[in-house]
Amino acid sequence: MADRDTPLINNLEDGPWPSYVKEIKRAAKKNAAAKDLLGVQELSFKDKITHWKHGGIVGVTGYGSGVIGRYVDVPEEFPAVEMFHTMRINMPSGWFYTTDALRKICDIWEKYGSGLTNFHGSTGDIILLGTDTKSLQPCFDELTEAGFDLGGSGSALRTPSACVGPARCEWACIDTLDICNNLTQEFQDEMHRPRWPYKFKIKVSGCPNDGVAAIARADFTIIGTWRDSLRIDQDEVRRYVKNGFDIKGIVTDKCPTKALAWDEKAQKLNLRADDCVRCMHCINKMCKAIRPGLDRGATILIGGKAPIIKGAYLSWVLVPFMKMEPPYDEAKELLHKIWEWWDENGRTRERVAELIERMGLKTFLRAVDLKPLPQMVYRPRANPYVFFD
Amino acid sequence: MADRDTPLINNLEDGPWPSYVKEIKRAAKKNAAAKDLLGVQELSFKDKITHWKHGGIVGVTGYGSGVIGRYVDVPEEFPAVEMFHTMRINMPSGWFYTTDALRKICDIWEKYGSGLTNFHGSTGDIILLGTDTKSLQPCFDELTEAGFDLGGSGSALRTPSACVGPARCEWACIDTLDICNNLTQEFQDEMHRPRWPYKFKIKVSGCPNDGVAAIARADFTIIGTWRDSLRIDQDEVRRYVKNGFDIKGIVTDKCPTKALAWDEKAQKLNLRADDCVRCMHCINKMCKAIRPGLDRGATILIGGKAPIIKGAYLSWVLVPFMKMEPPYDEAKELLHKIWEWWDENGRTRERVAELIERMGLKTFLRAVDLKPLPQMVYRPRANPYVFFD
Amino acid sequence: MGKSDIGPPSYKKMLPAVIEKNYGKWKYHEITKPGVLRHVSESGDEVWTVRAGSPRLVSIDFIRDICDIADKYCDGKLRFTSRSNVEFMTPKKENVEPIIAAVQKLGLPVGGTGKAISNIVHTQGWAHCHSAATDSSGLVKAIMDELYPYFTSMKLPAKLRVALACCINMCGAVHCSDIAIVGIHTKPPKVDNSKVSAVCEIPTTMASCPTGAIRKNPDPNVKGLVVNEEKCMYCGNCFTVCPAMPLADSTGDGVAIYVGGKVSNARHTPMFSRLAIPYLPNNPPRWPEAVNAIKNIVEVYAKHALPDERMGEWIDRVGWENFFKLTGIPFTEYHIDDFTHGIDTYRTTTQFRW
Amino acid sequence: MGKSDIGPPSYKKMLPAVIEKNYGKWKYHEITKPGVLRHVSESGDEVWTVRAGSPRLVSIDFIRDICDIADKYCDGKLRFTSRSNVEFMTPKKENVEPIIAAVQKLGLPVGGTGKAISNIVHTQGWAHCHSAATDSSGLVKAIMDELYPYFTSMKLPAKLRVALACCINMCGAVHCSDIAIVGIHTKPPKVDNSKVSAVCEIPTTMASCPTGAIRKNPDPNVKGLVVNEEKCMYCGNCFTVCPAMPLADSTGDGVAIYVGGKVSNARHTPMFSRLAIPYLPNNPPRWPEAVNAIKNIVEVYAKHALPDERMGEWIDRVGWENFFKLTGIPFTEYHIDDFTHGIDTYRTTTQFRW
Ligand code: SRM
Ligand code: SRM
Ligand code: SRM
Ligand code: SRM
Ligand code: SF4
Ligand code: SF4
Ligand code: SF4
Ligand code: SF4
Ligand code: SF4
Ligand code: SF4
Ligand code: SF4
Ligand code: SF4
Repeated sequence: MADRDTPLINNLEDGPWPSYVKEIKRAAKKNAAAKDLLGVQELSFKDKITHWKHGGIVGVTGYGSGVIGRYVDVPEEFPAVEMFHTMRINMPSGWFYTTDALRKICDIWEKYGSGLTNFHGSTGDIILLGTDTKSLQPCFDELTEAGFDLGGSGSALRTPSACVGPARCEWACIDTLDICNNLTQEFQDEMHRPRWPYKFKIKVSGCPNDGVAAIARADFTIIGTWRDSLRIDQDEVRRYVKNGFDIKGIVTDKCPTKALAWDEKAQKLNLRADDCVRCMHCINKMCKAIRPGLDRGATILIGGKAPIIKGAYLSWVLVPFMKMEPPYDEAKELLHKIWEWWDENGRTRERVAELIERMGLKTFLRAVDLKPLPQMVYRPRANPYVFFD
Repeated sequence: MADRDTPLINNLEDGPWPSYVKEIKRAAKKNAAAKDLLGVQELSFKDKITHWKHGGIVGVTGYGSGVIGRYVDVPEEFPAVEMFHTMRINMPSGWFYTTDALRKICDIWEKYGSGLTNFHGSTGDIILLGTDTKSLQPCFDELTEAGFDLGGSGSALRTPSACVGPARCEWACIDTLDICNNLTQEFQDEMHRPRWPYKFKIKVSGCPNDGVAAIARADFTIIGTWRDSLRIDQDEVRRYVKNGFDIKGIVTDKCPTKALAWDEKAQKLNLRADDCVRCMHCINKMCKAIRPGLDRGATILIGGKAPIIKGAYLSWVLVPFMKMEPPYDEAKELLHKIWEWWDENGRTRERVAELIERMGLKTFLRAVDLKPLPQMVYRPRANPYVFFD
Repeated sequence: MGKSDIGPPSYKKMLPAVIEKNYGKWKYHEITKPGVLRHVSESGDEVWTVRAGSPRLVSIDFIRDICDIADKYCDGKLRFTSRSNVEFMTPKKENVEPIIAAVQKLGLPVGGTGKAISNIVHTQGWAHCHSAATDSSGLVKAIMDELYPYFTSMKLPAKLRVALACCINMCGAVHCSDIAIVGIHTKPPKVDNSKVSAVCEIPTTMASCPTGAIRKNPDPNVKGLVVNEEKCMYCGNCFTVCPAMPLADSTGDGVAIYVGGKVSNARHTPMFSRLAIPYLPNNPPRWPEAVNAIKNIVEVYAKHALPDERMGEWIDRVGWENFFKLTGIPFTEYHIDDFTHGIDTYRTTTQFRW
Repeated sequence: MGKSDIGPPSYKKMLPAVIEKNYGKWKYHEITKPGVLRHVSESGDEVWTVRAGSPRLVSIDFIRDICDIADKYCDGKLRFTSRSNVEFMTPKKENVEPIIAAVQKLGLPVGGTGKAISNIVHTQGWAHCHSAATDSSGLVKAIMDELYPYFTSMKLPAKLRVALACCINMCGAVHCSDIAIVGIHTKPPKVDNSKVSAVCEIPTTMASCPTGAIRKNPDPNVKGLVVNEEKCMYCGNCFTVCPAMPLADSTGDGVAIYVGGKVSNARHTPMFSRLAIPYLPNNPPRWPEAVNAIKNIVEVYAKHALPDERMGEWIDRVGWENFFKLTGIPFTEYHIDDFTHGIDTYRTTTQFRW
């Protein structure tokens, strides 16, 4: 198909932001499926509807997940994308790569697929975008030879992800990359063989800034934090102030609990450590002077997810503080308890948060052997409908 | 029954707070039912359960409400309270009385009832506590002769109430007493002849301090407010400050929208009038210097109620601003529309807030001809489950 | 048959002269001492108010007593407040002390203004209601005897509104009080099937249960109902519509304490009271467990809250974690909301105190 | 058959040397200019990062291009961020400008750091998903062409996170973004009863509907389903489980815009995004209605928010009344939540702005 046939999408080659249409065209030069994808895109732009159909079940031997089947609804017109499955390839923690590894993936995908990809899918996988059923197995075999494996899909554990953490961030309170990698390796079976009521996601952020949005989109949210006082270097504080930094306007006024006060006379930043809720703001604003404490671990939260079916959930505090040291047995045990309870009680397509809502947090806490704590709630109940037993 | 027979309740004759037991005993001197009530109280203190049974339907001719039937469950032991009904007498707005009026009620109640009473019941009525079925009608007849009528009960309009308002409060933005009296007179039929799905309450507070807790316990909540800027007398402000009043700590820091700022240099209290949400705090703290604005009316809110059945509700903003001038036609029309919709759609024992929740605020707003406004909500929806039509 | 639908007498006939004259013209007020208000009008007039506590459940002789005071000092007019206190009003400053003396002679406290605990809004209890899970006037008396000094002084950080309801129907504005005391059942209703079909409407009764715990008796020989006890949270709604399902229980009934509610819009928006103590036993005549628990909460609040901070605003600032820590009240699974909107109370942030 | 369950390669093999050496030892950082970070270690080492925008949907040649840069300046290592940007890291300050030049030569912008609009988290759209109610890469391109200057500079009050999902399944953290663009259907599914019984499980399909809008076809001759159109809010959940119920519609499909969400715990707790604009039409290739609406919201925010105020924090301060007033967006009944927890959003106070 020649360029002149896609006037609508061609329009998107212009403009300052890098153009995905150009990218498809680059791939289209070498690959028929990529070329047909241009046509399908153009058709959708014209019709204003999608032209993809539900995927059937396709995959590689021994796996129940990692591949999303996809078929075009106008195969006569676009035979090269009659099948256009994606493969989800589990990225290394923190999305670090050697160029060697990347080039290997490119070469394999040039051989077996459309040559199009997402770096990365929004769960975190490398998305290899578009191939046919027969190419899946050989492509997979070569990928594993190159050291890569499939990620999750379907009613399984999904590919865990982690922020850059200790690799390049001074605020990481936990080793996000190691936790992510360790849990991923531990739960290969849970990821590759769907057997749960629905999907389950784990994400790891090194601090409450939550660089992988774990609280919004992970069923099991691990966020680094500390239990002692944050560390203040008063000399550095004074340096900030001397340089004209509006410490009151930018920092102390914005502390959510007003735990900080700048003593102008003593030229000292005072902290009521008990009232610090570790929001990160003062640290974010004065990273040379204020740093997280040293007694570090993670807050574990449960239940984050998108709106389908009962509405979106942000994760809820489950364990205010958990030490996070390899081999992370406490976290793993907790995961096993959660999965067991969910597997036993969950309905089809019921995420763990929805099940907790349906059966009650109390029931859930008992099932996973956790004590109720005020940190789990913003506030106690207002209604008098208490079940005593 | 002699004093020695009620050791448990006798204990409550001691202590600094005035004793209701002493009051019952005062009445018991003249009245057998009051005397038996002492015994019933003692029995309940012993058994730790109530000894009253469900009331049957009792009342006065032509009325379906105003009387609560009550029977003791041990009539053999306490025959004088076999029947112990209460009569709810509609108080004058603001609970103002002449001693003449009060004495008349006392005399009538001495004749027909136990001589015990609540000034007042928590809806606001005078509660005449304890009489038998045959006394109801003559008692009622004498009360109406004296200028008093029954209040509401059952699935009817309940006795409206109002704070002291313009009678003795400088902050009243509406004539609470007149509104309350006018609506009560207008809706006598709705009050005395239950025909709705459930009860319906109206309360009127003169300002957002909400002295009758209208927002928590009235289906139709009328709260005085103003649309222009609050009035600041800068001279008086300066006087406060000169006298050592911590205007920053007590007032400006506590303004919920930080609409106020004290300019130390100019010795002036600055207001961003658009940001004042009329919370009353600054006025409460400096009533000589700050007063409500002059373009006055009411915010109408809907749905406040106690927990049964779906949980407690605080009233929701329905009409941000309504001018309140006699004969209050706009409010009355709105009430009629609400009642009509509720009457048509409500299930038995379904308060109007519960119905709105079940059918949707949108449906309700359409039914009562009100436009959706951002003032009605704290925030728009987060979920994407929008019904378009 | 006499008159009908005459409605209440007009308030206009009931107003003291100084009030009638200055109606809507008040300019400012001050609290000259606990229980005494001075309102000044734009006309220059002033009215003095003396506020007296009342047990609410009173005899007609009590009413006559206060009428005597009003006749003597207030031109035969008086009023009650929305919290059942009595207010004596006079334009004459010199009447204030005599009124106070007369009130105190009756054994009534003067106070309840400003940063005080005013009268407890309450309900019928064992004195009149079939639904009561605790007593009302008795428990109120026991509490107010202890909190008395807070009524007659103004030494709290802010107003502290206490309310009591003898069952979860929560007559009164109980659910939005600084401290709410609520009578609760903790045992399911005992169905009296011999009466059910006679005195209750079966479908209405089944429908009344918020949790769907009530079913037709599965035994075809028994005409009646059964309660799935696991699903029952003792709300008593079935009993309201069906007398054959009483919940009252000597050992199971008791009180729960909720805190931090308010209705005024001052500073913080209105708030519901929230569960502090799930259950304390009924222990008449003095309910020591409940009274001590309440006193403790008041004292911890008085010690820690900043000026003008209502109970709920204080807790908002220091966090519920600290409320439980400072009061020593244990946090239990009962505190976690599992009713319809429960999940909205779950903490969706890493912000909390240890 | 080859290997199985080997999992991802270890990140350890992928780290640049300076990162391996200073792992966990970083002390502080600064943003030296848009898109350039300098992290300093306790060891005294430093690492410079250049962040480049990417369209995410790329060819393998794109990957090879960036690998070339990494090979030249970064010892053959690079990383991607959680928002699909590419990061080139080097311990050598002198490499920074050459990297920037090389990146720009590829047509990629450098930026996305600090008080900027970073890359739009997005999804498959018409390029791959059967569920899409709008396109994703195309709409993102149209938006980012307009918002480009906010990517390459740091002139906003705070970070502004934009995310886009092509249907309300909301792949991505869309529901907690400063600005969320969501593809929506506005017409009920068209049931293809000729296929239903062949390709769908009838009970599962009926159960999938959150509002219970799906019933068995009442006509005994038709084996299939009907949708009660009044009860349908076009969520597409039925389509997910039953391909015979497509919702895609040329004129009905479009986008909604939600604003004010965040996930970080900095200052304000995490918040959901909330409905700003219920519906804008699909108008490819440039979606002018949606793009202009987003630009307007960004500009109003940029003008009115205080420093360090995220979108939601700004709205929190000025009130939603003002958000609608300042942006000129009409408030409609669609904005009022009528789903399960809707009533928790209704205003229970007299506090509001006119
Ligand atoms: C007499 C009464 C109205 C009536 O019609 O009866 C009344 C009268 C006054 N109230 Fe009130 N309020 C009265 C019930 C209420 C209620 C309702 C209730 O308690 O159930 C509230 C809402 C309480 C709540 O939020 O839970 C109420 C919230 C206020 C406030 C706001 C306090 C706050 O900061 O939240 C003020 C302002 C203040 O005190 O600074 C106020 C102020 C006042 C002033 C100063 C108004 C004035 O200028 O005259 C009056 C005397 C105050 C005092 O007692 O210190 N009044 N006031 C009520 C007295 C009840 C009593 O016997 O104690
Ligand atoms: C007398 C009074 C309590 C008091 O001692 O002050 C009272 C007493 C009763 N209330 Fe009430 N309610 C009283 C004010 C209230 C209030 C407060 C108010 O009106 O401001 C409320 C909370 C506001 C509200 O309506 O939501 C209230 C909420 C209830 C409820 C729960 C209604 C709900 O929708 O949640 C019930 C249960 C019912 O209606 O079945 C109830 C039911 C009852 C019944 C009729 C018991 C029953 O189930 O049939 C009580 C009769 C007691 C008796 O034997 O005398 N009462 N009730 C109050 C009326 C006196 C008066 O007329 O002045
Ligand atoms: C590289 C990355 C982590 C990763 O593993 O990939 C990252 C890196 C940094 N983040 Fe972030 N954040 C990254 C995603 C996030 C996310 C998640 C997201 O965007 O989906 C969030 C939550 C956003 C939200 O709330 O919606 C996030 C919230 C923050 C915050 C809190 C901002 C706030 O005030 O709410 C900071 C602190 C700050 O910037 O002052 C921060 C600060 C930082 C610092 C300064 C941390 C450090 O010391 O190195 C890093 C460079 C900042 C910069 O870009 O200006 N990072 N950061 C992610 C870059 C994404 C991108 O390409 O733009
Ligand atoms: C590829 C990806 C979008 C992207 O372009 O980045 C994606 C694509 C699909 N998602 Fe997703 N989801 C993707 C990340 C997400 C995320 C974000 C995340 O994981 O952090 C979410 C929100 C978080 C969550 O899980 O709640 C997400 C929430 C959903 C949902 C709603 C689930 C819910 O419980 O609310 C569905 C619907 C479903 O499962 O039936 C869904 C379903 C789908 C399906 C499988 C469509 C379907 O109904 O079968 C999409 C296949 C598209 C295709 O043709 O390729 N996808 N999906 C993301 C996975 C890439 C990767 O592996 O890296
Ligand atoms: S989440 Fe925290 S630790 Fe992780 S990259 Fe962001 S700021 Fe650093
Ligand atoms: S981290 Fe947040 S809560 Fe703690 S002191 Fe700093 S600004 Fe305050
Ligand atoms: S509610 Fe307002 S107007 Fe009414 S008495 Fe209280 S302060 Fe005065
Ligand atoms: S009334 Fe309330 S909101 Fe208005 S200026 Fe005063 S303190 Fe602020
Ligand atoms: S609260 Fe319950 S027990 Fe008390 S009076 Fe009201 S209905 Fe009766
Ligand atoms: S007490 Fe309440 S929950 Fe229990 S059976 Fe009766 S109505 Fe149902
Ligand atoms: S958001 Fe919807 S349409 Fe877009 S990729 Fe996810 S499931 Fe598909
Ligand atoms: S689109 Fe959603 S609401 Fe409509 S029928 Fe399907 S599942 Fe039900």
